[in-house]
Parts: sequence; structure tokens; C-alpha cells
Amino acid sequence: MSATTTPTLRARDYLSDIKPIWCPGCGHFGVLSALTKALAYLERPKEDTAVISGIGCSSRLPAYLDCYGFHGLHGRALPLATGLKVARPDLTVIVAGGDGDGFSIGGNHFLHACRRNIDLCYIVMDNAVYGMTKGQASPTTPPDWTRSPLTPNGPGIPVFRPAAIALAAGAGFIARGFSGDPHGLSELIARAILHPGFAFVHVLSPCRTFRPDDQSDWKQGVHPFTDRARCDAEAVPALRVDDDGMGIGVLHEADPKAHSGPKDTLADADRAAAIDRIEAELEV
Amino acid sequence: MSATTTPTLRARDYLSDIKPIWCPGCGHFGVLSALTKALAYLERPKEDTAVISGIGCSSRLPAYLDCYGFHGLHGRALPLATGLKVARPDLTVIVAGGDGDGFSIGGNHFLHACRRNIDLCYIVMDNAVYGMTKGQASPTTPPDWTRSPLTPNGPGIPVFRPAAIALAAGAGFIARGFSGDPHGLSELIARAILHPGFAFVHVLSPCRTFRPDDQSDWKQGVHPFTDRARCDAEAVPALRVDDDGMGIGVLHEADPKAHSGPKDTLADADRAAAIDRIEAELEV
Amino acid sequence: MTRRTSDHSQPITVAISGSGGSGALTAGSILLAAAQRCDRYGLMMRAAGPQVRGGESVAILRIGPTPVTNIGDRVDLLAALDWRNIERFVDELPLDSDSLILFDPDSGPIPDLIAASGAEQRGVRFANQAKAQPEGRANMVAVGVAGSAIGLSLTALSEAAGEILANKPVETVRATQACISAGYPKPALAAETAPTRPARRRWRLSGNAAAGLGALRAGVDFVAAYPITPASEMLEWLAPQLERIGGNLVQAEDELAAVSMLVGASFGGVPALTATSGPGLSLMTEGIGLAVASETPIVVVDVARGGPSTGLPTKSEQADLDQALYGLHGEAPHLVLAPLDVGDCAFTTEWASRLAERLQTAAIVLSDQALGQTRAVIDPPAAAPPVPGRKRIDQDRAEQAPSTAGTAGTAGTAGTAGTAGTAEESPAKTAFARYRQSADGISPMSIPGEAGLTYTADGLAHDERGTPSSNAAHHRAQLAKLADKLSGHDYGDAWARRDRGDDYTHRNGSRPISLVTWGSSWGAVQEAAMRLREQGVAVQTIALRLLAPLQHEAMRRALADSEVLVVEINASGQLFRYLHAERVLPSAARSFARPGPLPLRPAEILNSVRELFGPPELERTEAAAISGAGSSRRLGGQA
Amino acid sequence: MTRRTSDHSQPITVAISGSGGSGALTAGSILLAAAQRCDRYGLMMRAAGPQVRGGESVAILRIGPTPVTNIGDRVDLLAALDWRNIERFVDELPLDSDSLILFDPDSGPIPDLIAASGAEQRGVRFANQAKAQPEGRANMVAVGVAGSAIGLSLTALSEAAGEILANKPVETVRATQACISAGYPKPALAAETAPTRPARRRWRLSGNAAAGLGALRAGVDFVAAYPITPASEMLEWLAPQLERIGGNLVQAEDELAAVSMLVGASFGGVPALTATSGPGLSLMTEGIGLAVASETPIVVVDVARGGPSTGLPTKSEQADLDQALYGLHGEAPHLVLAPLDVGDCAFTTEWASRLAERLQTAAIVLSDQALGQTRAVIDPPAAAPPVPGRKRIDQDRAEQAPSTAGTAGTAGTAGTAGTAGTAEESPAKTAFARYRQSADGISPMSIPGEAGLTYTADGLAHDERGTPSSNAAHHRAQLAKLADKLSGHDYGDAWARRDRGDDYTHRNGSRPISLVTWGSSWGAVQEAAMRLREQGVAVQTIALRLLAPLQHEAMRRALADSEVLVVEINASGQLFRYLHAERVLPSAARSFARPGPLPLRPAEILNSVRELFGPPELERTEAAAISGAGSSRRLGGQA
Ligand SMILES: Cc1ncc(C[n+]2csc(CCOP(=O)(O)OP(=O)(O)O)c2C)c(N)n1
Ligand SMILES: Cc1ncc(C[n+]2csc(CCOP(=O)(O)OP(=O)(O)O)c2C)c(N)n1
Ligand code: SF4
Ligand code: SF4
Ligand SMILES: [Mg+2]
Ligand SMILES: [Mg+2]
Repeated sequence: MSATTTPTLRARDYLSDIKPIWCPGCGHFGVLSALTKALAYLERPKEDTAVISGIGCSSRLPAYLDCYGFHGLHGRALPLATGLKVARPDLTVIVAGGDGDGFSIGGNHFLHACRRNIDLCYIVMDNAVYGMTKGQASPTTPPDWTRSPLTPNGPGIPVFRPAAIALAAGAGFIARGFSGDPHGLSELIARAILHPGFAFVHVLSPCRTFRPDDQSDWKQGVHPFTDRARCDAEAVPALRVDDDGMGIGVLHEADPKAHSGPKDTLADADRAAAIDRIEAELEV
Repeated sequence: MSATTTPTLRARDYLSDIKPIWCPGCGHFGVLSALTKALAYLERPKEDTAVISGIGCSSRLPAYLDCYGFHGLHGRALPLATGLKVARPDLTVIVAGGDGDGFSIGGNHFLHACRRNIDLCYIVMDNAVYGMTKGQASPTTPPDWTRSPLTPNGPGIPVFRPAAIALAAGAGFIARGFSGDPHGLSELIARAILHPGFAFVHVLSPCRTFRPDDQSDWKQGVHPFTDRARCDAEAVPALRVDDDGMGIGVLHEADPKAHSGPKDTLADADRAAAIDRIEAELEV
Repeated sequence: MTRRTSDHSQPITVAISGSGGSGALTAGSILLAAAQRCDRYGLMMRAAGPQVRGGESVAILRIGPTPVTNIGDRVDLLAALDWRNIERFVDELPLDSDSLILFDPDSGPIPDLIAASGAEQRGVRFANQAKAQPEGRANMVAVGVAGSAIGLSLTALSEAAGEILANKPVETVRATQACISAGYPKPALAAETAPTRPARRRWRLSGNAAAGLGALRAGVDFVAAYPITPASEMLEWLAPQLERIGGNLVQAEDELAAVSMLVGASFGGVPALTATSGPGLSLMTEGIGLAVASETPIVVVDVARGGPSTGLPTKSEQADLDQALYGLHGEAPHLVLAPLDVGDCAFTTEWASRLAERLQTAAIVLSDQALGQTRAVIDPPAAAPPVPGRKRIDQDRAEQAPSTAGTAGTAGTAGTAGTAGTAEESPAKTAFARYRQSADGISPMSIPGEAGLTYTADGLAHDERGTPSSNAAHHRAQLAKLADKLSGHDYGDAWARRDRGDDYTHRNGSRPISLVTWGSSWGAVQEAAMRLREQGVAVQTIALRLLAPLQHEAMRRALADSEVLVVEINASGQLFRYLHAERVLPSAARSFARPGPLPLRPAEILNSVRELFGPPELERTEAAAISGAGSSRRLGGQA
Repeated sequence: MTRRTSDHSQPITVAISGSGGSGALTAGSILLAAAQRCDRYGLMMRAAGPQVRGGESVAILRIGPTPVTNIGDRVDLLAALDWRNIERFVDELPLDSDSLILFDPDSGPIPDLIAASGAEQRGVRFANQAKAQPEGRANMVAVGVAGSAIGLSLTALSEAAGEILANKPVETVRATQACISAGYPKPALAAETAPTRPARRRWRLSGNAAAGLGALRAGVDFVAAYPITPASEMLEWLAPQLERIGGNLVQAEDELAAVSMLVGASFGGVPALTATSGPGLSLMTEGIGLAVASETPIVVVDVARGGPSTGLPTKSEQADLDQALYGLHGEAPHLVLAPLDVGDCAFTTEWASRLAERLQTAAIVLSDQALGQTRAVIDPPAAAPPVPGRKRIDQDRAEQAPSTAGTAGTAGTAGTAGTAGTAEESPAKTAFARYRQSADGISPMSIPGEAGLTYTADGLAHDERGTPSSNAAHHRAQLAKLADKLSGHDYGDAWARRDRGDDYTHRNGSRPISLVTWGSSWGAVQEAAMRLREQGVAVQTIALRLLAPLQHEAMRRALADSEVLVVEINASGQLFRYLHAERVLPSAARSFARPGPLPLRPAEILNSVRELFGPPELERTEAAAISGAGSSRRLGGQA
């Protein structure tokens, strides 16, 4: 379906003319920039790329790109993208959202997308808070964070570990990036897009407004991830026990198993003939 | 709230007079029996015990017990039980259901119940199939199982690994049992009930009708689980990579952290006074 | 032979009952397959006890020489293989003194509850006769006896057994055929053993399969769903067929995922459908609302069961109409349709899918257990009326070109976001106005892969480009468009199935009667109407296939100057309330509404008509004595 | 000073606008707090641009000597700190030639869109005056100017600033007070600087807080919820208060979990409530249906926003009524209530919670953004009428004892499952009949911990013990009980707030007018009614607080012999349709329904009344010229 010859696009050609509603200094700007870089690097035609999201500050991203996009329901970006990719395997489908969207309300789809291994690139812009709804705790918020009146004593629950869950659920590609390093991040995103199967990119993307300290804490804290997660298809996988949640890089990459290519779609006439055969079987 | 002196109860005293609708030979009978044994062993008063379930053959269990019970919604047993336990910390709350109920539609609540670590005992009767809806593939069904017309080529997805997910999500107690060994199973259930916090018991409980081979395969295949899962609160946990899904026993048991005991409930008069104070603050 | 079983010019209702493992349902399936071979029409319902598998069960068939639309008022012939737990089925087995009971005297005496009907009783030693055959089974002897009683040929029964047992070893099939033959009265006439070939093309399928077929006919190539009774068979029928035509079925982790998967596939240009039942429909409402707001076509088939909550998973009720019409938050106009019989499941699902595509909206198709799980022998269902497909950019351009001057609201296709600053973000330069206001309310829809037409679909209130906006004018324009594109479409005649008989006029000064209904109730209503006409009553039936948008004017015209009775199977009269809300009913209209799970019987409607409008000449038609259907709540017009 | 701003006997509407960081909202909060100190009434709404945080915003207040029920027709005084993106707010800032604009000449000329109103313009160098104070801020100078213009004392403004900025360093507070004083016209009279003490007890709170308070008053001790705009503040208000009274709030992983948590807590005997908005309500419908079917009390507060789908998260609309009434699958009768003003959020939420407990059902409370996020100074809301608590076993026994003979349907408390074989499983021996049929439809409810009263609650159709059953009689009995217990309850007078004025009669041969409304529209409706009465029109208002079950007879009586206009803020006239569905409206009733997101203004209703019923003496009331509210859709009675 893609146009015959596309002129080479620069990163900014992937941007739409719509101005983000994000607060100044929001980490999500870095993700937007990294994504456009990755698309330009991979020379993906804009019209063959679809960016699907849920609801949240992070999930506003699709409209800021000049690709096809869908700003869907809170927590349901992955299934929407799954439907699109299964129906249209020719497209590059990128899924984007927040930690609330992906790990709280969307947790089940995250689990099952990892298992189902459809060829999607899933970028979670984790700011350890619900930005859009004005600063409640998310699954990745530390248990002792008391700044939300909804949880005045802090959420009190150990943080959700996205990479560990993804690994246990069977994801074939797991990376962690930092929005403060859009260059490194764009490389991770590009590799995730190229990975034939479900690829998860966990991005530390600070919320300037509701978690103002993360920006500098994370800038200080991130470091390259050195060892790879072990994954044995027959057994239970393990991330190295020294993953401290700040290791940046590709954490796990499974043998890219040959994906069953797109199904042959039938020509209209063949489809009609197939239906005739089905109907004939209803007779004696 | 429990009665003053309860006479010692035998396992069968925990059974109601309602006859299970299960097929002859269904694995769930073994779980029912193991649960009554565990309750009798622990001498839990029937009226202080609540058994909460979702929907499925397995989820029919509560009515077969003479405890309090709730046969709720498909996939939502854990949140219902969470509400009950938070509101009524004095009760012993047991949650029961199937692999479809717990790992497919209920997957998100499973993740978050493991994290939230409320003192529940969650028994999943895993028969690797949707029994109640007549034999579709569940998350634990092998990818090449072609006996459901809904997935004529088999589900084609690697099985969901409940223990690994529970571990990654932070569950403090993880055990695996076999309904063909109700004695061993009752011991695991008793330990799970005693564990102060969220305790997950994964039970291999064959469906005689839709997966007739499991009964004997599992009887042959189960073996004691020898090594414990490592879990380091600061890092990512790992099950020993040689967990083949058939290891029976306690797979992981975290340090039973002191649970914050039940909150003091206010007497009615104190409550009214507190509300008066709240109202007074609305004035200048 | 009773009067009723010996008269094969009228439909006959036969039931086969037995305990777990007795094979009552297989026997029923063979009878239905044989009926098809004998050029009959028919349908088969089933009921079972609470056991998940293998408990007692009953197959109830009605077979006749003309299309069979409902299960009738009573069981003419009951073949009881044994009596185990038969009391569970008394409500489903209305017997009376004209009925005939064939029972195995070796399995004990007839239970009082059954005997009380006064039906003729005849002992047949099913089990004993079966024993005479190697591997013989009592149920197959019953097939022979019952098959002959309702006029099916021995050859047809044998062939049907061969088909139904095709997966069994050949010896089993032979033994079966021997048993059938043993049960069949000797000597079988030559005609009864001649090879069969139905004179006319006739289909045998369930409503669930028919709905699946309708989806395929409409071009549905993507299905995502989560199993639920009684919708699963529709999905299980579709899965292998989609394989054959190159489509896809995804078994989702839950209904929330399923509905969002549809939205994704459809956004990608592939018509998409799911099937579910009440609890699943509840979980899908948020996703259906997204389809409506983002104008992405999807189809949701609700094979309704009894409610509320988990309710009655294996039984029928028409109680999801409220939710289908009104269950979305915010103002979210969408399509609601209901098939009227097994074959119509194909027609209506096809039509709904085509309309959804054209109108870029969500369609809910309200089937139910009584349609979905009933297997029927029917004439092949007609194709749905043609509906143009999605409005793609070229069609939109063609439409605009000649009429730019005349039509209100036609902005450029590559439009701008309206006056500066009214949209949330900065105005568009050249972007595609995916949600452009147009004369018919339908905007051009690009699909991924089309260059220069990229856009972001959105469930937030948005301007013509899809950019989120909380501007009041944008919101009003969006809401008006969503409503107008539906109400402005010309749905033609298919909105209802209407029958006025030959003589629908005023008579002896009394006004004619309009029986208004929807969905699976149509069958009993139309039979009731037929009988009323035989008794000289002028009556028309109006069975709504298109429930939303309601065809107000057509309805008002159709009902003018008649007594109106609205018939449905739910406790509160949901259609009745809806029609009042839409102000198409005269204030004196009456309601006959009673809950499930029992199938609607024509006699119930006849009795209601007699009570409410009672022309004195109307015979009282007794519902069979043991039917539990009597205590319906009736709502009078009170305004 | 214009006519309107100088007359402090009438309510005055003031707006403060400014770009991100200008502090317009803080200024508004101080004005409201000062009004409370000056023994005034008032309310404050806010609007903001699309930026997640820190974009341009407006605080709109209406302050008056008598209770302020709505935001009025126009802005009397606009204090514009700057003009950045002010065009986004023109719809929210209806100005006319009697309005006064205070603006900072240093921030550029008045934009045309604003100047077009013809309002009086007066330059005040806010920023420049602020600079004179260390740490001074322009918005606080504006507080001084605007505060004095609407008649608030300088002392009150200073004290209010101290309260609102309590968490700031003391120097900031001092600087603020200095700026306020700098803006306040000199010399301030002695009375204006005397310490304040409101003569009467008066509260300042938002509708969300009031709803939270109502929940606490009713005994709610358990809340589970998932954040969503505009309901989050209700939860954020409740969380610390529940800490204080020993209750619990669980932040759930999603709304599906939240609603099931309520069911669990309530099953455990603890009254439970959640708050959400449209998308969350959609996700909760399955769980609400479980509460209904299992007869477990829960309360769901829907703080509605604009729809459909994600819609307009920060704006108001009354478009979730359909879903609240009809959104559950199957027949699932439940309670639907709507608070009528900020204070009534307490009354109605309390009443709803008590009714849910008593009637063992789910209650949906339909608040909306316009109530929830409005802060108001009000008289303390009344307590809800007393309602007996859950029917526990002792009450049930007491009820039964004297009347065993007389009452239909009273089986023994430890009942049996009915006739043998009708329940799914074997009959009960001594088990507790949790769902026993009783005279008032309300069964005894035990709670865990009570010995000898164990039972299993179930969402499947069930018999009196709760044992799943697909028996028709059990199903009918269950449905009838669910409906009857609601319709049989005596709700007293609180079902609506009614006002007939002093002189509600026929006049010059024309019938009086009934304005029927619900929820947040009440405020504008009651002001419209007041003005109509001033113009000599006989008019009554009926604002429904209890929407379901509808009080049919009372409604019919109340509306008898009047012209009826149904007023609401949604596109399709949801209340109007509902009242027709329930057959309480005369067929000539008319509808005034228009979508959000703009607040309803009394003038809109006056104009509609004039157009539809136009007694010639009625003045035409112009809605302010730039208000975008004119294009409402009106549905006439057509039946
Ligand atoms: C069903 C539903 N529930 C709740 C919401 C409200 N809501 C909108 S965004 C959001 C959380 C966003 O957090 P996250 O995904 O982390 O994104 P961020 O804003 O932090 O980037 C919530 C709870 C909603 N829109 N829909
Ligand atoms: C929302 C919803 N979706 C689907 C169903 C249908 N349903 C009932 S039980 C079940 C699966 C049961 O499987 P499992 O939990 O493994 O239990 P089993 O019967 O195998 O013991 C399904 C899909 C339902 N009741 N509700
Ligand atoms: S609230 Fe936080 S996440 Fe949202 S836009 Fe602002 S900085 Fe970014
Ligand atoms: S279908 Fe399977 S799981 Fe269900 S009762 Fe029968 S054997 Fe057990
Ligand atoms: Mg976040
Ligand atoms: Mg299972």
C-alpha cells in the first residue's frame, strides 16, 4: 500500500503541526523526539506507520506525529494495536502510553501481548505517576511517596517491575531507555521496531510537574545494563538479580523466531467462491 | 465475631448439602476435599471463613462449602475478596477459581493482588481449559492443542506461567499442588492460609471432559519441587530455571513481613464526633 | 397415533428426553437431519440439567411441511428414554390430553407430574429392542419410532444417522441404523426406503451459524472474541470458516480486549465483528462508545441469555434491549438491530455489518439463546439489501465536486481546524479533515497505507481533523453529525418484517389489532396472528429488525388507527418503554411482557389479546396445563 | 462602577483570567473565601486551556447576599491579568454593555472578540502596582480591586488570603496582603477593616467534597476507586477523612476491580462507595449488575463529564442519564439519584447510600463536573431523611413473628429451596434462606461472622437460598422481588425539590407552566422560574432527585393541568425520553435539551419558555451576545 517512491524524511518530517499540551520540561518530549529519529533512521513511510495509544499525558503522542494514529481508551492501546496488526500485517505498528495506562488498568493486556508475541513495538513512558489526572500514585510509584492526597500514607506497595513481568510473561525483546537521552532511546526504539515480534521499551520519562525530583535523580542514576536476561523457553526466565530498575539498554532479546508471515488475503471473487462452498455445506 | 466455643469440626462438616454440578472424575472434587481438610486442620470456624470465586466450573466451589461465600463475576474474584478482607480483616478469606478466570480475564487482578499483598489465600484450579464454556483454550493450554474449534490450529502461544508471573509480581507465598493428591494439597492450602499476606496455590486439577489425558499425564508427571525460588526484594526474582511446571510443593516463601494489623474501627459515637470535626473545618 | 401426530399437514412437536449419556440430543439431531432430507422444515431446541456435561437432557423439535417459526404450544409426542430428573423439564414439556407419550416400561412408572397431563401413554421397550442389536442403543430405537410417527422416511433417518455420526466408527453407524430400523414400524413402505433427495434447496443450521454466515457475506474478515455461552458456537463456527477465506479470529484475553481489537482492525480497513452475551456486552460498552465517537465501524452480536448479572447462561430472554439502546455513557448514537428468526440471523447480521461500515459507527445485533442455539431447517436466507461501502476519499471528492455551492457544511476535504484558537492546539495547515462535516454527516475515511491522508482517530471531543477540542461549537457539531448520519440514512423497507394478512380492516366496528414485537418473539407472534385471522380477527404483525434509529414516521403510519399490543420476553416491557420514549405508540397501547426463560408460545399471545381486546368471538386458547408461563406482568397504557 | 457591580443586593458575577502562572485561580479562591467571611453566598467555577498544567485559566465567581444557585447569564466584572489565549474563553465569559472590564494596559490592547461586547473598559496597572511590593503579584492586586468592587471588606480579603496561602512562607502571605490592600480603593472604611465573623454558620466546599461528606454521614467506611477527572477530588477529599474515622480507601488497579471491591466490602457488612466518571461507569456496569442480582448494597457516584467516549474530561454535561438508568444487562432494577446543587451533593449521596443499604441494591448518584468541581459558600446541607438500616436476621424474625399468617410469600427464614427438584441442586435441609421472599421484598441479610447464617451470594439466577437455578418460577420470583422492593419503598417527599412560588394558578385563561429538570440544571431553572414569576407568569419547578424508581403518581399529580417543559443539558433529551417511557408526561410536553459543555444560563430557559408557550407579556431576555449557547435542539411532543 505504500507510495512508490518516498523522498527521504528527516526526523522532524514525522511531526505533525499540532503543539503538544505537555508541561514545559515534561519527559515525554524526549520520547517524541526519539521516536521521530527512529522512524527517520528506519525510513518508514509515514502512511505505513500507525501509532496507537491509550489515555494519559504520554498517550497524547500520536497526534503529534504525522503518521496514522489512534488515541483510544485508557488501558486498551495494546489490544487496539493487536487488532490492527493482525488485520494489517503490512503496517509498522507502534504502541505508546504511560505507566498507569500500561501497568495499572492495562496490566492484563500487557501480560497477554507479551505472550501473544504479535509484532508490535510497545513504548511505555514511565513517570511513576498519573500525570493527566493530576498526580496520583501509579504502579511504579515508590511505596513511601506521600504527595498524593489519594494515598496520604503513600501507596504502600512495592513497585511494579515491568521488565521482570515482561520477561516472565514471555516478551522476546525488552529494553529500558531514558527520555533524557533521546539519542540512545531512539536506537533502542529502532531495534524494537526491527525485532520481529513483541518488543517492549520501558522508558524512564519524568513528570516535571508531579514528580519534580525524578528528572535529576534519574539523570544521576541511570547506567548501562550489562548482563542480559536469561531466558529458556522450557523454563522460567530470570533477569539478573542485580537489575536495579535503572539499567539502560537491551535487557533481553530472544532468538527472533521466524514469524508466520501475513496470511494470503483472498481476492474478492475467491472469497465469494469460498462462501458459496460454505453455504453448500449447509444443504444435505 | 466468631462464636464462643465451636465444637471441633471434621472436614466433611465444612461441606454444604449442595451437590456439585461437576462431571464425574473432575479434578475439582479433589480441591474441594483438600480445602475442607485444611479448614478442619486449622479449626477455622465456618462463619469466620469466606470463600470467594469468579465464574467457571472451578468457581462453583463456594456453594459446596458451609462457609460464607460469594460466587461473583468472571475474572473478578480477587478484587471482591480484597474488598472483603480490607473491610473485615478478622475473617479468613479464601479465593478460588480457574485458569481462565484467574489468568485470562482476571490476569490484571492477579498481578496487582500479588503486589498488594493483602492476606488472602488464592487457589487456582488449573485444568488448562475453559471447562464451563465447553472446552476452549485457556492461557495454560499448550500451543499445539487443536481440540477447540475456536482455535482450530491450536492457540499457538506459549503457555502462561503462573508461578513465574506471581514471583515477578511480588507474591510472598507460591505453591503448586495436584488435585490427585488431596492430602498433600490440603497441607499446602493450610500453609497458604497461615501465610500472613497474599498466598498463591496453583493446583493442577484436570478436566476429565475436555482434556481427558491430563489426569494420567499429570499423575505421571508431578514430582516434588526441590529448590526454592530466590527472591530479593531489591532485585528481580527468579524461579530456578528447572521449574518444569510439574514441581509440587512450596515454590517460594518470603519472609512473612509483619502485616499492619487491622485498623481500629471507631465506635459510632467517636465516628460521629470525627464527622463533626470534619464539618467544622468547612466553616471559616 | 393421536389426532395431532397422525396429521402431517400440520407441524408436530416431538421431544426426546433422557438422563446423562442416554443420547437424547443425538437422537434429536438425527431427526432434524432426516426432516431436511424429507423436504420438511423444522427446528430443534434443547434443555439440560445443571450438570456441566452429561446430565439429563431433552431435545424438542417441531417439524412441519411449511416453515416452522416457533416451538408451538405443546409437545405432541414425547419419547422418554428414562425418567431420571424429568421433573426439571416439566415447564419445557407442556403435554395435554392430545399428546402421546412413548416410554420404556422397563425404566419405571410414569412420574405423576407427567402423567397428570392426561396424555396418551404407550410403552415401547427401547432398551430391550436395542439390546437385540450389537452395540445397539435405546435412543436410536426411539429415533425409529418417533421418526415414523412424524412421517419421516426410514431412508432419511438412516442417512441422517450416517451424517450425524460421520466421525464414529462404521460399525457404530451400522448398529445405529439397525436400531432405527428396529424401531421403525414394519413393514416400511417402498417410498419410505427409497433414496432421498430434497425437492428444494434447504439449509440446516443454527442461528449462531447463520449470524456467522451473515458476517462473512458482509465482508467481515476479522473477529476477536472471548468465549461465553450462548455466543461461543457462533465464534466456533466462524473460526474455521475465516481460515478458509483468509480472515482472522483472535481469542482475546477478555471482552475489553476483544472490542478494542475490533476497533483496531477496522481502523485498518478490515470489517470486524465480535459475538458475546450480556456480561461480555457490559464489558464492551466503553469500547463500543469509542467506536461511535471515533467513527470506526464495528459489529457486536449479543446472543442474549437470561439476566441480570451472570443470570441464566443457557436460557433465553430479551432483556438486553435497554443496554443495547442506552448502555453507552454520553450521547453515543449507534445502530441496534435484531434478527427475527434463525435464517434472519444471517440477513440481519449482514445488514448490520454493512450499515456499520457505511455509517462509520457501531452496530449491536441483538440475537438471543433461543435463536442462536436453535438448529433449524429453513429456506436459504436472502441477502441483505445493498448498502454502499465506507466513504473513501475518492467518493467524498466526487460528492463534493458538483455540489460545493449548494450543500451546507462542506468544507474542504483537506480542511482546517476552524477558526484560529478554537481547537485545542494550533490550527492545521494541510492536514486531512477526517471528521469533516458533510451533507449526509458521513466523513471521508482514509485507511493506513494511504499517503497524504494520515490522521489520528480520537475518542476525545474533537474538531474536523480529529484534534482534541473542548470548544462548544466543535462538540455540538460532533454530536449533531453522529446523530444525523444515522437518522438521515434511508433504510428502505427492511426496518421491520410486516404482515397484514389478507384482510386487515375494521370489522364490526372494532379496530384491527397491531402486534408489535422484536427479535426471537416474532415466531410465536406470527403464529398467533395467523390463528387470530382464522378466528376472523383483523390483525397485523410488525416485527422490528432495526431498533435504532427507530423509523418514527413509518411506525406511526403503520400503527395508525389500530389497537396496539407490544410483545416481548422480559419483565419490564423494554420495547414498550422504548416506543413510548420515542413517542410512536398511542397512549392506549398495551404491553405483553414476561420474563424468560421459557420460550414464548402462541397461546400466550392469543390469551393476552383476548383478555385485553377480547372480541367476543375469540376462542379461549388454553396454554397447556403444566406450562409455567401464565404469570406475566402486563403494563397498561397509563399516560 | 456599572449599575450591576454597584448593586450588592443582587448576585454579581466576577471573572479573573490570566495566562499560565498568573494565579487567576488562586485569586478566585481568595475572593470566595472572603465572601464566606462577609456572610455572603457564592460559587466559583473554573476553566482552563488544553495544557495539562499551567496554561491560561479563568476563575468565574458569582457572589450574592442570598444563596447563589447558578452562574447567571453574564459576567458583570472581568479582571483580565493579561490577554494570552483569552479567545479560548469567550464562550465562558458572556459580557455585554453593562459589564465592566478591568485590564492591565501594560499587557496590550483588549482583543476584538472581547471589546465587541461593548463592555465598559477600565485600565488598572495590576503588574505595575504589584511591583511596588516586595514579592508582589499582579493577581493579588486584582483581588483587591475586584473584591472591593463586589463589596467584600479588606479585612475579609486579607484573612482569606492568609487561609488560602497557609502553606506558603509568611513573607509571601504578607506580600500578598500588601498587594490586596494596594488594589483596594483608599481610604478603606473602618467597617471594611474590622475583624470579620460571619453572622451565620456557613460552609465553603466543592460538590465533590459535599458528596464525600454525605457518604461519611451515611456510614460509608469503605471506598475503592480508580482516579478519573472530574471525580478524583471526591476521592482525594475522602481518603484523609476516612483515615480519621477508621475507614479504608483502596486505590484499585482499574474500575472493574474497584466495583468488585465494593461488593466484597459490603458483603462483609461495611457500607461501600466509589466515585467515577463516564468511562469508569461503563467499566463498572457488570459489577453494578452483580450488586443488584446478589442484593449487595453499593453506591457509585458518577461525576459526569461531556461524552461520548473519553469526551470532555474537564467539562460538564448531563448525558450519562441513559446509562445510569438502563446501562445494565438483563433486568436489573436499581436506584438512580441526582444531587441538585453543591450542598445537595451531601444530602443526596447520604440518602442514596442509606437507601442502597436498606434496599440491598446498587445506587448510582449522578453528579457532574459542574457540581463536583464548583466550590461554593452555602448553608450547611440538611441531613438526609432517616432510612432504616440493613434488614438483619433479628429484624426479619421480629417482622415475621406477628404476621406469619397474613403475609403472602413468607416462608420460614431457614427456608427450603422450594419443591423438590426445582433448584439446581438437592434441596436445603436447614440452610439460611438469604433471599427469602418477604412482604416488602427485602430479605434478611447475614454478614460473615454470624454463626448459623452462612450462605453463598450469587449473580446466577437462584432460589431463596442463593443456590443457582434455571427454574422459571425461581427466576420470576427473583425478578419480581428485585423490582418490588424498590417500588414498594416509601421515599417520602425527598424524591424532588419542588417550588410553586406564591401564586401558582391558572391566569388569563392560560395554564401554569411546569419546569421539570434534574441534577445540576436545577440552579438555572429555579432562577428562571423566579424571573418568570416576577413577570407575572405562574410557574412551578420540579427538580427530580430520585430518578429511579420514578414516583409515577406523584409526578402525574404534580404536572396535572400545566404546560410542561423538561430542561436538561444533553443533546437528545434523555430525561424527556425517560419520562415519556414511564408515561408520566402529557403528550404536549416540550423539551429544552442542549449539549454541554457550557453552563446552563437562566436566560436560555426564559427564551425557551417564551418561544414555546409565549404569554405575550413575557420580556425577551437576551442571552449575552457572545454566549455560544443558542443552538439547542428542541424536541416537541409528537405522539
Ligand atoms: C476508564 C478510565 N479510567 C480512568 C481514566 C482517567 N485517566 C486518564 S489518564 C489516567 C492516568 C494516566 O497516567 P499514565 O498512563 O501514567 O500517563 P501520564 O499522564 O502519567 O503520562 C487516568 C487514570 C480514564 N480516562 N478512563
Ligand atoms: C464477562 C464474562 N465473560 C465470559 C464468561 C463466560 N465464561 C464463564 S466460565 C468461563 C471460563 C471458565 O474457565 P476457567 O476459569 O478455567 O474454569 P473451569 O470451568 O475450567 O474450571 C467463561 C469464559 C462470563 N461468564 N463472563
Ligand atoms: S503532568 Fe507530568 S506527565 Fe503530564 S505533561 Fe505535565 S510534566 Fe508531563
Ligand atoms: S467440564 Fe471439566 S472442569 Fe468442568 S466439571 Fe466437567 S470435568 Fe470438571
Ligand atoms: Mg504516568
Ligand atoms: Mg479452567
